[in-house]
Amino acid sequence: MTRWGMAIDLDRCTGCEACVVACAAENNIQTVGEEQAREGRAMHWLRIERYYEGEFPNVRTRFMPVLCQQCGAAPCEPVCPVYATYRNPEGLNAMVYSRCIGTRFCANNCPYTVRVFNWFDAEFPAPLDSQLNPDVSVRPGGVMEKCTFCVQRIQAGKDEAAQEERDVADGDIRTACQQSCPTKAITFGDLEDPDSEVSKWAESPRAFSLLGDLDTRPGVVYLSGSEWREPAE
Amino acid sequence: MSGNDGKRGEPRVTIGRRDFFKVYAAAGVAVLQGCRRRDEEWIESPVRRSTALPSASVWRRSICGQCGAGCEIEVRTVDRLAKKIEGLPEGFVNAGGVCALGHSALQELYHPDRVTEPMRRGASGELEPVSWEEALESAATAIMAAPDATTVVSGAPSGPLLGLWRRFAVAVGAPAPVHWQSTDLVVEREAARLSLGEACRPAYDLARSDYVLNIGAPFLDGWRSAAHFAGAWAKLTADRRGKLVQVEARHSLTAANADDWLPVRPGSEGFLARGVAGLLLGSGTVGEAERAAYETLYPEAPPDLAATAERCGIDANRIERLAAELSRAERPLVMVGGSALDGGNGVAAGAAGLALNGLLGAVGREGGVFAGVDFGFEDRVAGDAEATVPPATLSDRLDGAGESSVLVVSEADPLHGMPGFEAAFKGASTVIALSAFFDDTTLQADLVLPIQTDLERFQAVEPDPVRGIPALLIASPTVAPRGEARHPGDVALALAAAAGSALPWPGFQEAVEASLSDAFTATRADAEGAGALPASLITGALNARQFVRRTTDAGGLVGTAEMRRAPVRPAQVDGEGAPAGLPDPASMAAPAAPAGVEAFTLIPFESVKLGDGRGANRPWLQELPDPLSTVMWGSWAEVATEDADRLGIHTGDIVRLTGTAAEIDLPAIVLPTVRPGCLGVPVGGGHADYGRYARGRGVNVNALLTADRQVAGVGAFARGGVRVRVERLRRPRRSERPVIYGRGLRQAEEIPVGWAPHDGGKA
Amino acid sequence: MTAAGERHLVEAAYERVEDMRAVVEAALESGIAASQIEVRSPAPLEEDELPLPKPKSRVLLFALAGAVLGGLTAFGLAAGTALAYPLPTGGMSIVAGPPVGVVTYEGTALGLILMTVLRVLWEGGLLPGRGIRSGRGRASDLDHHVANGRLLLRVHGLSEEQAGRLRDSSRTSAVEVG
Amino acid sequence: MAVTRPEGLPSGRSRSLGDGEDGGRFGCRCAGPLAGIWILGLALVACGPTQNLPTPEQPIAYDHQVHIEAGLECVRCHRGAEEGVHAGMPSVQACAGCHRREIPDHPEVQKVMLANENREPIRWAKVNVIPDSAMVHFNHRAHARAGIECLTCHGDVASMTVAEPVRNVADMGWCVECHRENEASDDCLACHR
Amino acid sequence: MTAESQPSAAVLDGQLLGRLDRRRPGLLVGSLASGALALVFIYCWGYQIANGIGVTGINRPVFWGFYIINFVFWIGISHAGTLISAILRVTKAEWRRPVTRSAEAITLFALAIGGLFPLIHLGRVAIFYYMIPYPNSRMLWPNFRSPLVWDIAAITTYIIGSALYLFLPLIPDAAVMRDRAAAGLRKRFYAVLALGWRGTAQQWHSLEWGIRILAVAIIPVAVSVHTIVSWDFAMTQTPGWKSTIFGPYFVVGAIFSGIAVLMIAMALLRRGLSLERFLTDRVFNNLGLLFVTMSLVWGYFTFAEHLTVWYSGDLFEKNVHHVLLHGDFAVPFWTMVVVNLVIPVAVLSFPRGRRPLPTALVGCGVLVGMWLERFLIVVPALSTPRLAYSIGDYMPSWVELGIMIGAVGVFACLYFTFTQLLPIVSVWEMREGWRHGGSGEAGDATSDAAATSGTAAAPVPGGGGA
Repeated sequence: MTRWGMAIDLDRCTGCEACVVACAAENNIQTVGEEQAREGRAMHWLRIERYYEGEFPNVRTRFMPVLCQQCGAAPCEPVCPVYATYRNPEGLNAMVYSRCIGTRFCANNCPYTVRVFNWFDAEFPAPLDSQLNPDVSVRPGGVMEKCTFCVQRIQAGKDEAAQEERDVADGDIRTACQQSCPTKAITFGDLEDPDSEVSKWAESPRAFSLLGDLDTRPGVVYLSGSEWREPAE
Repeated sequence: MSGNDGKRGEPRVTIGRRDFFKVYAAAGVAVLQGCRRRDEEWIESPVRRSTALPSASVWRRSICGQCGAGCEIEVRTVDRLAKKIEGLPEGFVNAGGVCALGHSALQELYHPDRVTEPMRRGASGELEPVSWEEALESAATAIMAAPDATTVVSGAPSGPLLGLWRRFAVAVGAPAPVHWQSTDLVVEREAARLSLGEACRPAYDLARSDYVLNIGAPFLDGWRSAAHFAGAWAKLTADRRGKLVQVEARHSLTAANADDWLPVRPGSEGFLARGVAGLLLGSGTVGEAERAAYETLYPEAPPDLAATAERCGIDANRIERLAAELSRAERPLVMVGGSALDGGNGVAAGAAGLALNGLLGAVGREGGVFAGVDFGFEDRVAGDAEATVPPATLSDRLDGAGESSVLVVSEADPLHGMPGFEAAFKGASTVIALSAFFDDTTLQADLVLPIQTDLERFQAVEPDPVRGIPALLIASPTVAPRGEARHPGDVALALAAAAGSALPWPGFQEAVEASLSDAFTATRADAEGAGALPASLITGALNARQFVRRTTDAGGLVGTAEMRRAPVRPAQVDGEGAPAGLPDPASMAAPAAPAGVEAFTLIPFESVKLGDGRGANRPWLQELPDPLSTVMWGSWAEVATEDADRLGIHTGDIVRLTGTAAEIDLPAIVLPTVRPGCLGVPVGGGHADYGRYARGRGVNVNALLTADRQVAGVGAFARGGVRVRVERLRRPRRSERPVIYGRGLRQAEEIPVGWAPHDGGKA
Repeated sequence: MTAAGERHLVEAAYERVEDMRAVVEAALESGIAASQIEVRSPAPLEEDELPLPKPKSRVLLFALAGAVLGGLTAFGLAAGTALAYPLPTGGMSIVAGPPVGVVTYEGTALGLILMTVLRVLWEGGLLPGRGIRSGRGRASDLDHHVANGRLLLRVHGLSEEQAGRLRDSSRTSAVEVG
Repeated sequence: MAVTRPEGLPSGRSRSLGDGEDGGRFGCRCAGPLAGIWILGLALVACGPTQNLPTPEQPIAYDHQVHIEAGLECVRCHRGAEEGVHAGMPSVQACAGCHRREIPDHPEVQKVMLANENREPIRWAKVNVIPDSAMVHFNHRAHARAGIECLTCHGDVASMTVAEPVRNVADMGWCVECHRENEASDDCLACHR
Repeated sequence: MTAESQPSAAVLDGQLLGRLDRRRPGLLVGSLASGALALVFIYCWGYQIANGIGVTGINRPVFWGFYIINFVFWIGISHAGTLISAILRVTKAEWRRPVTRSAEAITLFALAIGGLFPLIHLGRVAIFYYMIPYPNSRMLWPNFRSPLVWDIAAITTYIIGSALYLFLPLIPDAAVMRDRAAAGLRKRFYAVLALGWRGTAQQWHSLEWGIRILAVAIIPVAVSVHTIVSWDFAMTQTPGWKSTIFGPYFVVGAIFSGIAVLMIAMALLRRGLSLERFLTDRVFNNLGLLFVTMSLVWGYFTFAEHLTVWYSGDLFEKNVHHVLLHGDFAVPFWTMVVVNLVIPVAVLSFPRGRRPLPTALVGCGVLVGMWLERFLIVVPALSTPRLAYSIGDYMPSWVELGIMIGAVGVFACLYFTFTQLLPIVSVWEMREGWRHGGSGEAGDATSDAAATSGTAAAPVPGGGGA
């Protein structure tokens, strides 16, 4: 069995946000414009949370990429009345756009606040739409969406492997954010495979789950060691 | 065929979908059961045959031209349309990384407001479409009328294209072109010349260092090559091996990631370098040769700790600790750049910073600083044409050009980026702009020549020498050009031809190939002679033609690792006309005293969002939250918590910044990471047009700068050290509120923060 | 009683129950069966107000049957369909007890309510196509008396003689006789 | 290996196009008391008007049968049908390339030649349509790999002149049934994403 | 109750029928005016459907806004009728007789509107039917684990039950209207509604059984409805929502707001239709006592809810608690406490406060307070998510306000129209009460009320049917 997972090394994340743009480019995420963004309706599937610790001049900044945690016990799933979001056999927290009726219940119940909603139909004035990824649907208004772990790349990777009559190897499938990261702070793969890179990262003593005490069993593992990065005294 | 076939890229699809869903929603279910969208019913067969399967992804290599770094990228194309940019894993500079700006090149390519046909200002004063022939002819006429009053401005990074412009200038009889680049790059080159003995952009071996003192260089923000430095930084800090100490007035992204950040008083960076040098010299860890060399450069005694701490506004013990750690480190490295070089004393500060490397024995040492080297293809293409001149000379050039002056601007927006340029610009009788967009300069131009964007171009780039290895990267276009856009190099050649002084090549690609061919021949003739390439690069090629073919197919030339230039030692130490010493920042006057409590030091900076303003026309980047302030769509002013409390400013309030030249109003963002008395404002906002996403968005902070403030010793504007008055205007109106992504961050300071990185359970 | 020739209907409206009671008692004494007597009232009458047999109702029984039926339907819907058409849930339970319980609960209540109302309408002859046997429940010219708060006595299937007698006896106390 | 038509599937049903409901067939499959009430009540309401699958009018009356008889194979023109995600349409150049030699004077062929001369694409009407609103990403080569033949979905195009739809490819129930019977993935993400 | 009231039964009957017969231009004006307001509702909803759900002010993280607030609010209002009238019927409270009909009508209309709000709230309302379990070609079923599907089950049951519970006792009255109406459209309308009711002993007997069973059955349904509505919140992980107390808390709140709207409606009906003889001061007194009791129970629940959060020390819960009690939402919070607890207790504890006008005014305040309560449940919890980075705010748009106000118009329009067409006081139940002498409401009437009613009572039309 496969359980797709991701590990993010916070010690390597510089907050450069290349992943955020890569994600938007890969997944046809609409830009909502200044007015809508002001209302809090920006649609990034991946955000870099920034927190400060300490006070000037000994202030320390921490960055934390937050995306859908692809929970093993996802709070968003049971509340959807139409099964538009569910847990797929490969451990993805699936989001089926064509099934979604837009109750937004899932988003309310997401402890990570990572779900975003299409308040309006996406607008890609020509020829910006030439860039749209044909493997990803453009979501209509009224539909919830979120990070899919680049499911189109997962499917394409499996298809490619099947075409070549082999198994999917670790590293075959890379998410857009992972691929763009200049510091290689993100790795992606099968958590069930003990030899995969992501499994090894996940076993690091620095590994932790975001809001782990909720026991949502995230598929995203964070790595952070703090001693070196403590504020100067 | 499946129902999904078809060209999703066609413009009408999206519009159709939108309308469809409106109808869908309004009409209800029953009506819809039988009806389908018209667009879904059609599939267009391609005209041209293709080897690729329909809708299959084809990856094409290209070179990112969003900045001068020269990152190698792969472009995913489907049915001849570019879909996605990824870093080439074996990329020479970037090793697989791409920055936010690089990704957004797709939106530059497919921007709905691109200029795709030549335009000329007609009798009505409006720009009207004309044919290329007409456009070139009128441009040539204007240039021929006053060749020596013609000023060429090119924003191309150093490399063959810039060389071509130099050659162009010679051909048409114009003076040497102005190379449009940001101040700190000009200053860096001069500082390296003074301190390292060669006018170059130093190569820093960050990855193998174990302690980096970085004076101002925002290398994680986008300075030189963000992708390269991010990878190097990751290696530096991997397993907590090395440490990065950032000395910078502003809390940049690099400072945010540094292990230690010294918020130095702006303009005193060089003083700090001198102070640290003093501590090092006093620590007894400096070798005699290094000490002697340093004292040759700086005969005067460095300032003592107390003076340094006072002048720099930093705790003495932090400076002391810094010096101690530097002297303890095995492979320390000192970098300079960014805002440290932006001020009037930038050259002195940069030289003082780089000189520390000598003191630490870091010059030419593994994990130290090296000379940035290149193959010199710019000069090969330029021939014996004069070198370019720095940007600050532009105004003088235009003012001195007289009545019928002609300005040829290619890939640059001086009207936006150059303070106080308007007056000089108005003096130009003809402005010819080569641009893909109506940026501020193009908007005022008399003739607009549409040029190709990165992905449509034949690329021949000498990458930024961040690796200390010379390279020439070549790539073919990945997609067909939009409309009638042409390569700027081709335009230059066509312009020269139209002006009756044709250059020997029909196009830019041929020019590059000719220079490669020349290099081959020269190397064959004399492997040690001037203009020769390293012999190893040409082995295996029988003749010049084969060498050119092989090089273009291979995507360029890359020098081998051992070719890395031997350590450069300060020219002065070698005794070749040793000067009396470097300009000592310690001896320079401190920045002007505050004119009042509300006088702040302005720190313009390039955010990862918009870069120098180039990214402002991309919706992805506009909507990208700045990683530190989390602001989207627009400009902002970073105000220190302490100052904000004093002035009664809250996040989002509209503040007015008054400089000597102008005043600008923009929203304030109160941050605990700003040095009190400083004010960070991103550049790149406030475009007059530049497409629908940039138009009128934010403010142009360059308006606060004045042309007369220049960095001593080089022809570049001093962007740093400008003093402005700050006053709170009002609570923002609804439409003025800054678009803050992390809206809760302010409240998070008032109520218990919900999350801290270490309270999570184990995975 | 039915086939023996023409049968007559006597109607009489009364202001008060007491007036009607005397007539009904007299009619019963005269051999008219209780089943021939129909009383229409503007409000429910107490059991002992008229010497007539108490009507029977099985509403409760049907209500309970409805509850069972509704509960089963809802249970089948919530649990059965999910089992018949399992969706991929990645290891999460396809049928969970408490939610099925909630739906079953509501289904039970709905079934009960629907069956109750249906049975009430059935018993009252209020469903379309179902009138009360032997013409009872038909509109009468004297119905407006009921609407205005009076009582209406209708005696069905009388012979001409019985009808005449009843009319005579009614005239004294009735508001109107038809 | 080849799985052409799953057993028990009614063929050539008349169905409404689009995202339609199918109460009738469900009733056949699951005619228990379970859903009886709902079939009567809700399915009828939700059921759209039933109509025949229309054969769209094409800009050029392309004759499949003639081409197949002339010895061409499906993948000659629909190059991606077995190896690609999308089957695709032949380029105008490809059509013109052959027809420069073969019957260039045929009136329908002339249309192709004209399009080639003008460098204009031909707008073919889609025959088998999955509406965009379904957000389905059909992968031809995955189905070819599994041995599903073209005619399972497209019918016997080789014997058609202008291609006609024989099966509502937008009927998700049909897709799911076939997937389940062949033990292909019934995960939503296999198609919807 | 008293001896001298007995003979007046017929008179009272006449009075009541007279009230019903009289044409009331006021009602017509009311219908039209509120109908105009209902057009606002329709326009706003249409605008939203045409342009997208984004025309609202909801955003991330406040994904639920006015629509869900109003949904809970209206469902709460709906408890005015069915539950209260069922309880009164089951307990055989005689003073229920004039109240039940108007209360049940409130239930039905409030429920119809409340049930619309989740649909208005949907991002893609055109495919709302995906939530309904019905056989379909996709072989997909709704997710029965979702509280929203429970909502559908519960609200469907409740709205059907309430409609039938209103309809069943209405049949005899429809027959009265039918038999008194002149031939024509009006008569045919009532004839359809009366289903051929004649008032035979069997019919009455079955009807009484039916009402009795329905009254018992509807109480647990009503309780379950608002419990399930509360579970929309309580079943989540969201801090501020995850509370075991929510079920009973919502039910109490619902009854509380239900009584409030009932008090207002009755005060208006009493004045507007001159029903002083029937909706007597005693009715208001009794309802007032119930009202103040619910206020106290509500206050107790509120206190318990916040005490447990405050005491728990749970970081995320306390964040929500903080913004509620001291932060951005402090003003609405303390307003709510005042109008829901302080004022009702202060006013209704005294007999003088339990008269029509003060109770109605208190009711208005409680309506505002209970709306605020729902607002304070939905918005603060959502705007204060766990990851502080995403903390947000919420400001409704004109569309949401339009729909909210328009919904009141729809309700008023339906209610006025109902009042105009059908007896808002159950005629047969009043008659039953007078017959048994059990309901002495008329006897309690003050002498001046009797005097005014005397003039109004004089003409008793014989009904057009004769």
